Amino acid sequence: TTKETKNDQVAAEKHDEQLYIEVSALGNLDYFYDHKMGMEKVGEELGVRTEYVGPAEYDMNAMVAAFEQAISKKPNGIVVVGFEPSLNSIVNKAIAEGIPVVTVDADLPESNRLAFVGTGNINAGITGGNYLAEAIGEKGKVAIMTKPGQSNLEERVKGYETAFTNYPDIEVVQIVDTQSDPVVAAQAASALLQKYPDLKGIVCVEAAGGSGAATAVREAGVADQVKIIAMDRGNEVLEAIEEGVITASVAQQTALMPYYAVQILYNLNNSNVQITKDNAKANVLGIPANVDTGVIIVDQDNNEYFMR
Amino acid sequence: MAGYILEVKDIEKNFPGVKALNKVNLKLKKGEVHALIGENGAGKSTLMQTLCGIHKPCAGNIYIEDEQVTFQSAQEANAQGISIVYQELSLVQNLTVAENIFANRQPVKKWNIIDRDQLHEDTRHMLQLFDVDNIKPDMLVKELSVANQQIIEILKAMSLNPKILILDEPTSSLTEVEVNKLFENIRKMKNMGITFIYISHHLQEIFQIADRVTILRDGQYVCDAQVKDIDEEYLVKNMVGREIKNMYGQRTENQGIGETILEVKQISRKKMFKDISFSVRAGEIVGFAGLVGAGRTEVGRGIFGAEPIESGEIYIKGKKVNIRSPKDAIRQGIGYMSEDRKYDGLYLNFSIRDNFIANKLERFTRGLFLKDNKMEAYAKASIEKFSVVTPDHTRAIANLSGGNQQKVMLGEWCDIKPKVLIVDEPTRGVDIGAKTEIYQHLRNLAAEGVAVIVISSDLMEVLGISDRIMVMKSGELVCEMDRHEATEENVIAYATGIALDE
Amino acid sequence: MMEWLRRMTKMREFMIFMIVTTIFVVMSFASPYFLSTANILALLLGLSIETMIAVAMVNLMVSGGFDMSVGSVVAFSGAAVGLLIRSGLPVMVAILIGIMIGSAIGFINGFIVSKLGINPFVTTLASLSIYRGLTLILTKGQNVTGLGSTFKLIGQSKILGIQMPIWYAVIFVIIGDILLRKSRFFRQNYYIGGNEKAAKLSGIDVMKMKILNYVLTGAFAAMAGIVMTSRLGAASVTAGTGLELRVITAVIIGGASLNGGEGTVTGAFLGSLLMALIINSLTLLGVDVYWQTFVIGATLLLAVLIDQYGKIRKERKAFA
Amino acid sequence: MMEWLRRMTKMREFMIFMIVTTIFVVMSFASPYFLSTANILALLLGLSIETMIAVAMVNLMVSGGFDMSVGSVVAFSGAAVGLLIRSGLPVMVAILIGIMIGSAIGFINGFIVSKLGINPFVTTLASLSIYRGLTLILTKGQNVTGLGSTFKLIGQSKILGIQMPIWYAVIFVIIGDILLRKSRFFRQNYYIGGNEKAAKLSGIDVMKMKILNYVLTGAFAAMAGIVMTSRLGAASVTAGTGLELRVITAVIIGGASLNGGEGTVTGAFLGSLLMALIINSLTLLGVDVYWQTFVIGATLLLAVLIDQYGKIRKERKAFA
Ligand SMILES: Nc1ncnc2c1ncn2[C@@H]1O[C@H](COP(=O)(O)OP(=O)(O)OP(=O)(O)O)[C@@H](O)[C@H]1O
Ligand SMILES: Nc1ncnc2c1ncn2[C@@H]1O[C@H](COP(=O)(O)OP(=O)(O)OP(=O)(O)O)[C@@H](O)[C@H]1O
Ligand SMILES: [Mg+2]
Ligand SMILES: [Mg+2]
Repeated sequence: TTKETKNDQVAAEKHDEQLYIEVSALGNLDYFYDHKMGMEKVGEELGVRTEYVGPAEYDMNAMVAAFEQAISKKPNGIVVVGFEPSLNSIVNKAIAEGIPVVTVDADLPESNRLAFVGTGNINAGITGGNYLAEAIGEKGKVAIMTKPGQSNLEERVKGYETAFTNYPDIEVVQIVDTQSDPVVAAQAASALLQKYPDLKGIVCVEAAGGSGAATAVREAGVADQVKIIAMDRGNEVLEAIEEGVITASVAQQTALMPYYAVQILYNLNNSNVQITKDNAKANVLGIPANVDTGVIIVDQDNNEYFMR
Repeated sequence: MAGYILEVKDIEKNFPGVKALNKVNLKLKKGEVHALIGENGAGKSTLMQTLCGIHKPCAGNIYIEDEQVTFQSAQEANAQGISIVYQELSLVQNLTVAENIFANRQPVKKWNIIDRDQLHEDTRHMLQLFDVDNIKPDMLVKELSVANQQIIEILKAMSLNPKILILDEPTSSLTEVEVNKLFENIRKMKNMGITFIYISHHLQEIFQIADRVTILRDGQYVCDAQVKDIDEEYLVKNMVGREIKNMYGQRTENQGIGETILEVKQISRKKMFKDISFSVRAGEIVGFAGLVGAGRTEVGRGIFGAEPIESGEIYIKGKKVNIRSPKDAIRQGIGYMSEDRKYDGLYLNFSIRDNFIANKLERFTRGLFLKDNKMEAYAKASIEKFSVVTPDHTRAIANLSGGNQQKVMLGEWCDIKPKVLIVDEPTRGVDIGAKTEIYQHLRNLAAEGVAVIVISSDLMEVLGISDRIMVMKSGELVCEMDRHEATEENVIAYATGIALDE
Repeated sequence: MMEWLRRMTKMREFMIFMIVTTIFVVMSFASPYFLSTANILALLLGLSIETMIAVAMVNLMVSGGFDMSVGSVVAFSGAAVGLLIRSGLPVMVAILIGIMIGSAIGFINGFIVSKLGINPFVTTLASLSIYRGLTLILTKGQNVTGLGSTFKLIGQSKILGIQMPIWYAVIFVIIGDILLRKSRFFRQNYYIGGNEKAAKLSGIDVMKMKILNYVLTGAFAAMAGIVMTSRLGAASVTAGTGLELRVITAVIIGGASLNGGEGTVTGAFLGSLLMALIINSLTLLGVDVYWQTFVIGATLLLAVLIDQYGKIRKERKAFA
Repeated sequence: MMEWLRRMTKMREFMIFMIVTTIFVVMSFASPYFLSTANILALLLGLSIETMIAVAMVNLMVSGGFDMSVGSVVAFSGAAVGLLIRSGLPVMVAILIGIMIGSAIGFINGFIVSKLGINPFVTTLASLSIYRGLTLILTKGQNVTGLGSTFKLIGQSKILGIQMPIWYAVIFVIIGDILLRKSRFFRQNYYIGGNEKAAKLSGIDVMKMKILNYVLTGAFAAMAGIVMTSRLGAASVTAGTGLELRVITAVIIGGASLNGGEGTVTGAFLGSLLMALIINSLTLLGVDVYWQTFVIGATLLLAVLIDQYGKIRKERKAFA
């Protein structure tokens, strides 16, 4: 079959001619620093070329354009952040052209991608939710700060809500919009603090929310009463944790995602674990289908190790 | 050479494809009113703008009191005591009268904070020079009529306390009343030792106010003379290069006046005009006279649908028509040429061609599309027909001289094949030669059976061209006269209301 | 022939065309992937959605109008069509309704701007928010998937190996260019943009034209939204965010101005192409994302500077 | 007194003021928390950064200018000052350098727009990209923290129980309003925006003023960025994204126009206040997030519609 010949061909290639590309979006965000780092690291270790491409903003059309261009380079594998089902077609196109694709961070289960590496946003939300529940004694009013419409954030919100269903005394009173801007977030959080004097917790599912909520809480002088759970490991979040304004942050081991995704793609191309007598004929790929990279809670205990 | 306050020697100025000034000389004696005349595009405005530091001359020198000067900006010229009333209004529409007159020279208190009271006081003081009590210092300029704007422009230049004041066609939209006020002021200032350069296409004004005159033709100096030694014929001959007799033309003998084309019944618009009724017949030229602000323009625009009419009816060839927009009016065969070419008459950034065809695109359309060669041929023919001075039809209209812009606008409207044509101040800024041609165009239209309405502040023009004359005052039609009964005196009497008091 | 060449070089589009060509040549040496059919097609495909909108936008801007809401209309119409298809409506009917929605939004914008006289910037910025909001409300923040294969044909099928959106864009550009430059009807927009008051006196129905221009912009944005949804196979709630600025920039680079009265469809297309080319090149050259944002801005500036320099030099020559 | 009242109601700002007041009254009934000192202060605090920029922006827009890059300048100056402080520079020196950077960016924008004659929209949109990119490059995409407590005093300390950014904004608005309305120097901008040619003829150094306006806008954006960084306690690389559109909208609502020649600082402040008020109200009323985007747009539109209606009615009266 074509796959077999391709594998042989690739195996014959020198390592340093192999190319693995990660396609993403939102490249401007602090968060994707880890993605880039993971790609670089795995490239170094395996001795292959890696690239990280994609638009700076959340723009699926541009991301698909970047994907198309990645395909035109005929790489040995593509790692993609599966932000939205609107990426399904392009992933399938790459697969159809014989380029293996692994999703990271957010999955595209309906596509033909070979594997997914990540924690999943719902999981991150659940972990954060459980932590907050414990921190506030499993009861009280809680608000959520997000930017509506972005699917990864929608999932995290869902995760939090799912977690809170296990705590009947916790009430999600309101979901507010940060517009991804810390000043707007601070303004919204201030209003929340006015409206709910007995608010126990604020959870933020994107980076601007943490900074904004922390500012509002600090300015209102209610840091000991309102617990904030932030997202990710931005420096300002870590500093606020140290200061005691933010209680904890849900960090993913993000760098591991592209790292293991490329490992999978590399193994697919270069190694041949004999799961069957003939993997290709048996339609067995010989790679893991799902890798969970896990989440970590950053709080005052371990905060110092995360600073960059 | 001594004794001249300003002397211009062999000035040259080129624009792309145009030699606007070619070795021009001009000598000004202190305290005189020096008229500068010439055909449209002769280079008068260009010469004045080189004197004011707006254009840099390509060659030649300027001397003020025997000292050579070069100006880098208008401000430097101002500092040397030269100020100018521009031919094209240069006011800031969104600012008040006071702030326009004292643009960037507002009186200030501590910290450079504008002293509003003082500013308004100074402005009232200036406004008194023209006795215009309907203009208040805090009115916005955009609320004023064109004529009043022109007065503001003049006051602005006067307020600079210049040594030399240049007036580039200051009276192009003023009526006699304001012109006389202007002359009074000029004489007063002249007695204070101020020198004037006065540009106008109204040649009789030269004899009223000027001491000496310099004539330009095609960017070249022709001659200069003491006004008292010459007559109008001399001016015209040197300006145009030929004699002009009977400028307003003559109704062709056998041309009869036909059926009634336009009939207006009792049209009114609040605060603008009231109960206006009149009719115009085929082949007839009807003139509208009146003082500034009498509402003639508003009536014209009302009939054309450019502004709403609140009551009354309009009939074309006996059929009642409902005109809600200029589009309807044009479809009914009515044309209206604006009095303000810069504001709503022309597309200044567009080419001459695109301006000529603006109101008759259908004519150059085959199927859906415009035909380039047809448009070009038409533009070339129109330039010829209306003797527009320009290298070619692709020039932006903004680069034409004022009078030539006016000719393009008139050409645009004369050629829509109208039943009724309303022209508002048709010869504003047009030289005497071109005026003759314009009157001939209007007469030709009439001869073809068009009903022509001429709105004009130039009384001689109204008297000269009209078969019948309407006089308006404060929004009302006060009198209708036949060509033979109308004289300067009785039209003014009706326009000012003196006739009614009797 | 010489005459034709002389006239060509005088056109505003010429400089942009030269800049685009230069980038093409440089890039074909700099990157082996650049000139591959796959890359060129990917480039054109990525650019097609914006180009479709740019065609309508340049017409609107020629008349002195301005529309910030196109990005939201893209998302809203895409989502609406997606939901309609999912609700069981035939694909063609859903698409027609989608285009009608876009037109209706355009009509409302146009009505508010020209009849009520509200500033177009504020009006369409309000629309931007309103229709983005409606998209969120309608979809409950979830992307709309499961649109079936018939619908996907619109954006994913190919003719002569070229994907449909490219064909649409090409057709839009060619027809749009001819209509805007040559047709009497659309020529009226230049007059309106040149001097609205004079245009009214010239017998142009200014109000009607202005509203129509907004309607067209809305309709084209809707079509672009539908094509994009079909191409991606799902309606994204965040689709078209920031699109308006990119389209307006492209149109201005192509020779239009915010004051109206100038601009051509070819120019708008070249402007879009230039912007897409810059991004494509940066990706191919493997420029770091952080640098990308910087380089995009710098190249944009450089392009308009070169363009301006060309214009000034030409004027100088004319004077000499 | 009557005269004063008559003049008041004729002012463009009056309608916006009435609308803002109406929202205040309605909200004080609708939500018991609204009129609390804490909420009002929080509202003002949230609005202070934008207001600081709006003061400079209205001055720029009066002169017919336009600046899309302020959001990026906010981020860039904040990050630069943060890095400088971390590198051990004294806080005051770092702040001064930050403001100088903002001024320099403004100078470059102004130079390109007025000396080289490039469209301000494209120029400042390029700047937006360039300085956002530089921010990312400089910080390697990481927010800058560890700024120390001295620096934080600028944005976090209080006088009379009111946090500093509010004081800054109040001072900016009052001084800005007086200068723009009353001082001969800034008054020049109305002439430039109203009729650039006429302004030049009146002896105004148009070029110099235009560049200065951009410099001021850059400098004010930098100050806003520094205050914001101090208030948040960290320089955020994404700070100020989309800020330019909010500021420009506020300024236009307050009576300025894209064509120049009109606008006041008070108007710009009221415009900012209106926008902030809308967001605050929506949160207090507990409007669903998905609805918020929609309601913001709808309220914005409603506000300008009411405003326009007021203007038309006044004109009618004037004619009667
Ligand atoms: N900025 C310009 N660019 C190109 N040509 C110009 C420019 N200004 C004037 N011209 C040309 O220079 C010539 C002289 O124009 P000018 O305005 O000085 O005439 P004028 O004597 O004032 O005429 P008018 O009586 O009509 O006002 C005209 O042919 C005109 O087309
Ligand atoms: N745009 C405007 N805003 C306010 N008032 C105006 C406006 N245009 C004209 N007017 C006023 O309406 C009245 C009638 O003006 P109109 O222009 O019809 O008079 P006219 O007889 O044509 O005189 P002229 O055109 O020479 O000023 C005048 O008092 C004028 O000041
Ligand atoms: Mg002249
Ligand atoms: Mg008139």
